Amino acid sequence: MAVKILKRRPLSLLEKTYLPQILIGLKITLRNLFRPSVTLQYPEERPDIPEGYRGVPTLVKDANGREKCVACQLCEFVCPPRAIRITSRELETGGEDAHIEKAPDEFEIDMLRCIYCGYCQEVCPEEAIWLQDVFSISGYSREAMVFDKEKLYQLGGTLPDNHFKWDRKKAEEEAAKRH
Amino acid sequence: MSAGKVTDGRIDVFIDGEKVRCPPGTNLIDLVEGMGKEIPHYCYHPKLSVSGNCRMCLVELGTPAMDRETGKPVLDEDGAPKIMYFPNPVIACATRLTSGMRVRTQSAKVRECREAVLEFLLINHPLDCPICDQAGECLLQEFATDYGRGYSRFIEKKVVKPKRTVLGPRVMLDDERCILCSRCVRFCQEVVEDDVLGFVDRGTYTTLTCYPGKQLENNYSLNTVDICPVGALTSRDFRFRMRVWFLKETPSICTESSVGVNTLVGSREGKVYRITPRRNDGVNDTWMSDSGRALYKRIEDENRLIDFRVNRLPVRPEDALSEALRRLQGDKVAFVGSGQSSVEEHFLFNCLSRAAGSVLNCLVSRTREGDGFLISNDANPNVRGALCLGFIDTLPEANLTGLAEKINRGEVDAVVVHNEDLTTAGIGRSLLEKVEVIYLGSHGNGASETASVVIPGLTVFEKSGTFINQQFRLQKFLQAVPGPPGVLDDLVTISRLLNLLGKDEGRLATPAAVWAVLSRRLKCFEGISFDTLPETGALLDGSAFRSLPFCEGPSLHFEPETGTVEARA
Amino acid sequence: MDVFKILGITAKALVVVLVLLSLSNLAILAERKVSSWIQGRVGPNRTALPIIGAIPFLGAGLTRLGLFQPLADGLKLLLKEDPVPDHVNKFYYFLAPVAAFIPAVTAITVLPFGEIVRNGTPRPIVLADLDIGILFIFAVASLGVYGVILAGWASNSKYPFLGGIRASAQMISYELALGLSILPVFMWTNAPGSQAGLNLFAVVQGQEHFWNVFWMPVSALLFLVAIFAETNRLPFDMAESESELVSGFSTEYGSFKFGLFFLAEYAHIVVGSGVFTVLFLGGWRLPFIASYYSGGMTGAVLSVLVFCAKTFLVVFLFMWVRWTLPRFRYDQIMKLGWTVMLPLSLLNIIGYALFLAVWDGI
Amino acid sequence: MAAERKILLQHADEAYYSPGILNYLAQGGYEGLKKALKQKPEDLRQEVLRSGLRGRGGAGFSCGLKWSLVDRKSGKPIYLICNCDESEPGTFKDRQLVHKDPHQVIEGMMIAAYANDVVQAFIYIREEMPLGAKILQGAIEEARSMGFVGENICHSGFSCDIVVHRGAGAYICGEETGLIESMEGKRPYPRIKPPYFPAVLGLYQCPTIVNNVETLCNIVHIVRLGGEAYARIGRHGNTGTRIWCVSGMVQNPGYFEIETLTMKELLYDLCGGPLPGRKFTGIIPGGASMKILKVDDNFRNRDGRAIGFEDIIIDFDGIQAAGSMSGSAGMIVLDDSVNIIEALANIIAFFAHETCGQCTPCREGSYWARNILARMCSGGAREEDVALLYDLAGNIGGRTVCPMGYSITWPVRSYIDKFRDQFEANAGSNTCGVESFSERLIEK
Repeated sequence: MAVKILKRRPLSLLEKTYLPQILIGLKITLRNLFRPSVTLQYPEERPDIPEGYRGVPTLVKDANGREKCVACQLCEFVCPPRAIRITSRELETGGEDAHIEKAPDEFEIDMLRCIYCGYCQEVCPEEAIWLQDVFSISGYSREAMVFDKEKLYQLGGTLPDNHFKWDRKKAEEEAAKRH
Repeated sequence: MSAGKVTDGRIDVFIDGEKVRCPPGTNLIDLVEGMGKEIPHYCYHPKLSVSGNCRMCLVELGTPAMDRETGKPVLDEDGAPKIMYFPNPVIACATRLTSGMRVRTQSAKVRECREAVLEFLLINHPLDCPICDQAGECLLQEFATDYGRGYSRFIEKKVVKPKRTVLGPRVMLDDERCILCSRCVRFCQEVVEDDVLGFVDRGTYTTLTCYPGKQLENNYSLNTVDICPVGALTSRDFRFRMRVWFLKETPSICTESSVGVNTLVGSREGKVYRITPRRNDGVNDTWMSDSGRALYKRIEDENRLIDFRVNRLPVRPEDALSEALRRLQGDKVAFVGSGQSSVEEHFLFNCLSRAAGSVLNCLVSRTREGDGFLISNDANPNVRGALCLGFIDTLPEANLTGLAEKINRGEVDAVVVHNEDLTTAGIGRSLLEKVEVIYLGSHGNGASETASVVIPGLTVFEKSGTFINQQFRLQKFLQAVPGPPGVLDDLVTISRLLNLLGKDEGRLATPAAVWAVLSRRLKCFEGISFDTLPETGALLDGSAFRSLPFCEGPSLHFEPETGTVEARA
Repeated sequence: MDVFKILGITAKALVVVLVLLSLSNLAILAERKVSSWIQGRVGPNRTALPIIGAIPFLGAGLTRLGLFQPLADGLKLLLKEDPVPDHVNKFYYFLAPVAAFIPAVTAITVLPFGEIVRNGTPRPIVLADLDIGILFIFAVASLGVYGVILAGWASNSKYPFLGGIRASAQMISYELALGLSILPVFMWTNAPGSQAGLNLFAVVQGQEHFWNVFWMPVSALLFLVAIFAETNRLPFDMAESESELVSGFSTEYGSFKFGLFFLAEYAHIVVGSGVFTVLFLGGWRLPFIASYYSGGMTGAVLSVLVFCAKTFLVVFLFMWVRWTLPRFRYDQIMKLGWTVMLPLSLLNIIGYALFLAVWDGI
Repeated sequence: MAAERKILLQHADEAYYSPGILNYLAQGGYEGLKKALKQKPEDLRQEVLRSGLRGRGGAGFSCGLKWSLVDRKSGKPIYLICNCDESEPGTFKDRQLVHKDPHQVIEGMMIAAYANDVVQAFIYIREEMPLGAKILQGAIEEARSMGFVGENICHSGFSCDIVVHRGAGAYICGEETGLIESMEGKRPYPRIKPPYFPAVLGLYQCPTIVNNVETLCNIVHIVRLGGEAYARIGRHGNTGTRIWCVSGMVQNPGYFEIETLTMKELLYDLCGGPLPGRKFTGIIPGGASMKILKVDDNFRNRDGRAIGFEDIIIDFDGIQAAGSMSGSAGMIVLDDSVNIIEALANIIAFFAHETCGQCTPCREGSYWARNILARMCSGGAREEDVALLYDLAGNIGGRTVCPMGYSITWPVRSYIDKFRDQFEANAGSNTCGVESFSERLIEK
């Protein structure tokens, strides 16, 4: 690699005294003194969370309130700090969920480990895990910071989308049965 | 030109321009696989007949042109044999190589064929990968990354088929995922001869099904799951329990019988999730029994021993060992080994018995009727290990009458038992109470209940070692999961006892250390070391024991008279 | 002297010291507020006293200003556990904060902070109107650094030690410039015929019409820079320099002892600002208003207020500079002190002496 | 004016001719068999080779050559199967032969059996031809009672019986290895070649000859006339007569046994030309799976000379030179009233229904092609569909176990090649003019 030596411009006499520069600096800080502060009075004031913000990972349900997660464990696989633990189970046949075969039995995210990277959301084929706008998480014990499925659904809520995967599957199967 | 000329019974063929020598009639897919390359395929399986229906293995094939009149090869201008390529691609799996054949496995046309076949396979394949148990070891996924186009041109509705068909007590079928390769059908017909699977309906509506009124319930049904290239057949035991990419696969040996089926133990974070067969063409090909796959459940059995106990009270390990030592120092000690112990444990146990001046060494036999395939009559995986090491010199018996007599006569006052239940081996509780029992084993039983010293041990999944199977094949198994906390490896326990007895054998706590001694001391193990033992095992000379009336009948690669047989055609 | 006079003087001294301490405390708050404003923050605005804070409007306003914060800070420093590390030299370790604090408070005694006209004669409002006021101040203020050096040495720990060494070196380097920089002021004040001596009141009186800062800007600048250095303020806070030395000389101190250091620093600042005001900013005088304070008590109060206002402006300047400039490197400080400040102050004296000679000659 | 030359159907279409054996005997029936039994089998095979007889089932492979490939050294029994699984759309000649003159088939089979040392012969008759099976069964009984079938035929010492096997109802059973699988009681999945050439590893892994009904009937006449004489009928390489089944938009559809005629002679002279006011647009010459010929095109004859549509000579080579295949001789005529896309959709729907599902390209490709065509017919055609259809069809033929893959490739590609303008005009439009077509095409 070639070394390029940059020549510094020699300081003028005035600059050598530093005084004008100090005055310029003082001017800047003085100007700041009269600017409105940018501090938000948290927790009374909350920031506007922009679209795509990567807050706490949460689990979401579909528009019909069914859990979207199918326990594919890809998030568990991709998670860099290994914060996710999933235990899966096979769903019983029949009933409302006839077309859902697999679901998470337990779904735990260790928020102490989570680095909010969003890989889990990116990798999720069912769009079941979302980093939403919750950003402040606290607890009194390590155990309390391991969020279980219930807590994650509580945080995530329902995300209305137009996938209706299970309904479509059901409709397709019924259409096939008619033949 | 050497091309086309037959020398030493082998022929020259040219794969992508590379000259390869092989016996005539070699299967092209096998040959290419041996070269370290791959011809993608779904329906072909090396241990099944060729059906040639997936069309994934299409290659371009050329043969030297023959003059019809003279029967001589036609030559080019420059004297090389003229190669006639078939106008249509041919399937590699049905191609038996003949002299001078030229194969293109990577040409643009071949690639186009594969892309087309893959696209056809995928149009009706459901997007189940997130929940499919095959994901991660699915040939469809693998080849889709190689030959898939990344998007679908198919905008129509996929064919809907049943998703949860119960084929048998252990196998579940997802019909939508099935690519109709017929491996499972052929396996049932050809390998286990339990012809229960077949296709119904036609075209893309073809569905795999069991014959009405029958079930896929033979003891080898889970092999269909293994050979299914996609996730159509799934094991009901493993189904949806763990994604395969998390599993660490450790080579192991099935302890179900003396066949010594080679296995892979899939575990994650110290928990075993499944056992699958490992290919060994001299033992089990690519198969294993369903019952052998369930053996991992013994790890978490409720009568698993995890405490060191003296007189039924938990103690520290060193106290248990010193208590055991005190009883070993008497001169009326008998040793009951186990046919399930590894070679290394037999060796150390034998050393211990000699050091303690054993009055009697015996082994408990465990026979039942085998199936002539991969389950032999002997349920002990390593009786031959005990024989080779000289722990015993006769075959084990079901009833330890000799030991019972000696106890009755008062010639034995302490018995060291490794993993065996003496109460079911002809020595009743009343008799056992006359002696001090030192029980060393992984699971509790009648013997451990009456034992004065109980030392917990490990299961085959938690330790490493070797077994000698019915063919006198020395096979290695490795530790897949850690044992319960605090439980010592049996090798550690026995070698500590040995050292405590004053027989300083050095640290023999690992199989490798034991083998370093073994290979020097015993002639039949000469030159063998644990680390370099091949994955497929090593055949030992068992001729010294040929006169013994072993109980095994013929099985897949075993004939009682000769030991091994060549693979069945 | 009768007992009452002694009591009176004691009471007066107590009042002045208490006011000084309160002002120091307020300066701490001011520092926090100024820094937050400069940085676009809000600063302390949460601490509230139960009753006063509940007063509508006023309470909320005071709370938002953070006016109760110094109380909370002080209480915290008082009530916190006071750990004493094992490895320290206990006697000097305890002595150091006191040694730092006392000079800072003592210097105020000779500083006039207002004037009262009694019987037509203006008299200074001061605890002790010494003729050698400025010398006293220099003498006492220089003692402050012993606290720092003592703390650095007594802590028996590397960072405080380095902090202490730096403080002493810096003190020596800048003390000269400090002393030389004010000589022109007294040369001016002690014009031929004047009996002012080194009296500070006389300095203020001499600036009746024109502040010294305009007459002798170089002196003012040198003095200002020197007191920055003397008070260990950024960009000269070598003794503390928390980015290199954790907390410098006070690293091993906690709770009340740390509080003393803290208070001493701000007391220093306040007194230093006061001295600057007296020497260069005309004390309590406002330009062109020659005898504004003739009206007895009212005039006296006004003069004190004006003095305080000027002093606080200088205190503000201290803070303003702190949040504007980065810290010098140690070698740069030395270089500045010995190669710039000292020659410049000497030149300044010579130049001023020549100027005065010419002026007087005319 | 061209005319038929009836050899196989010489008597069948006569008035008062019935399929009984007495009628057949009265016309000189079983004389050929008697004559054959006096010759050596090798000589008979030579005779057939000399006659130049080409198989009438579809591929036109030389019958004599086929026989010569039979593995006679294995020591295994040799079987003969008469392939009567006629199910190609547009072909209906075997049905006539079986229904009207079953004894001709039986005689041909017995000659072939004798010539190839066959121990057991079978007739694999299509499930949908119950009457034919019944007639054949009756005819075999008659022949057996007269000593033409069974033990010691005509006191020659040669024994061979015929079993009528009714098919299992799939188009693919007509493919010879599929047929063999079907006869073995399995799904009619065609076998892979190599190694399962029927002549070596056929029925029950024994050497097997599978011949079409019409081919076997021709054997009778080769024996009667002699190979040389037979070879003089028709053109060189296309010997003998052939029964052509003409259906579709002609005035006089039906089957015609002809020697060597041109398109013009067959379609205008024998079939009466197009329906009033219509114009021929395309001809599918050899059954639905063959490539279509567009009437307006220029063609070549087998010498490479450019000819018009009318001059195409209707035999194996003539049609091949014109760019298609004679197949099973089921000629389907389309005129300007026929919507080409609908016609193709109809054909592909048939093949999508009939694909056995063994090989991936044919199984999935036919389903896909059918769906695309159904969309084209019912108004869902996209711009890219023509190219997509053309591409996917090209990925099927030649890459499957049996030639049925071409049944998708050939029609789709030739229709698009020849009538691309119609396909492109349809793209993006709502319909090809056929209402609720997709309902009919989608499998119920």
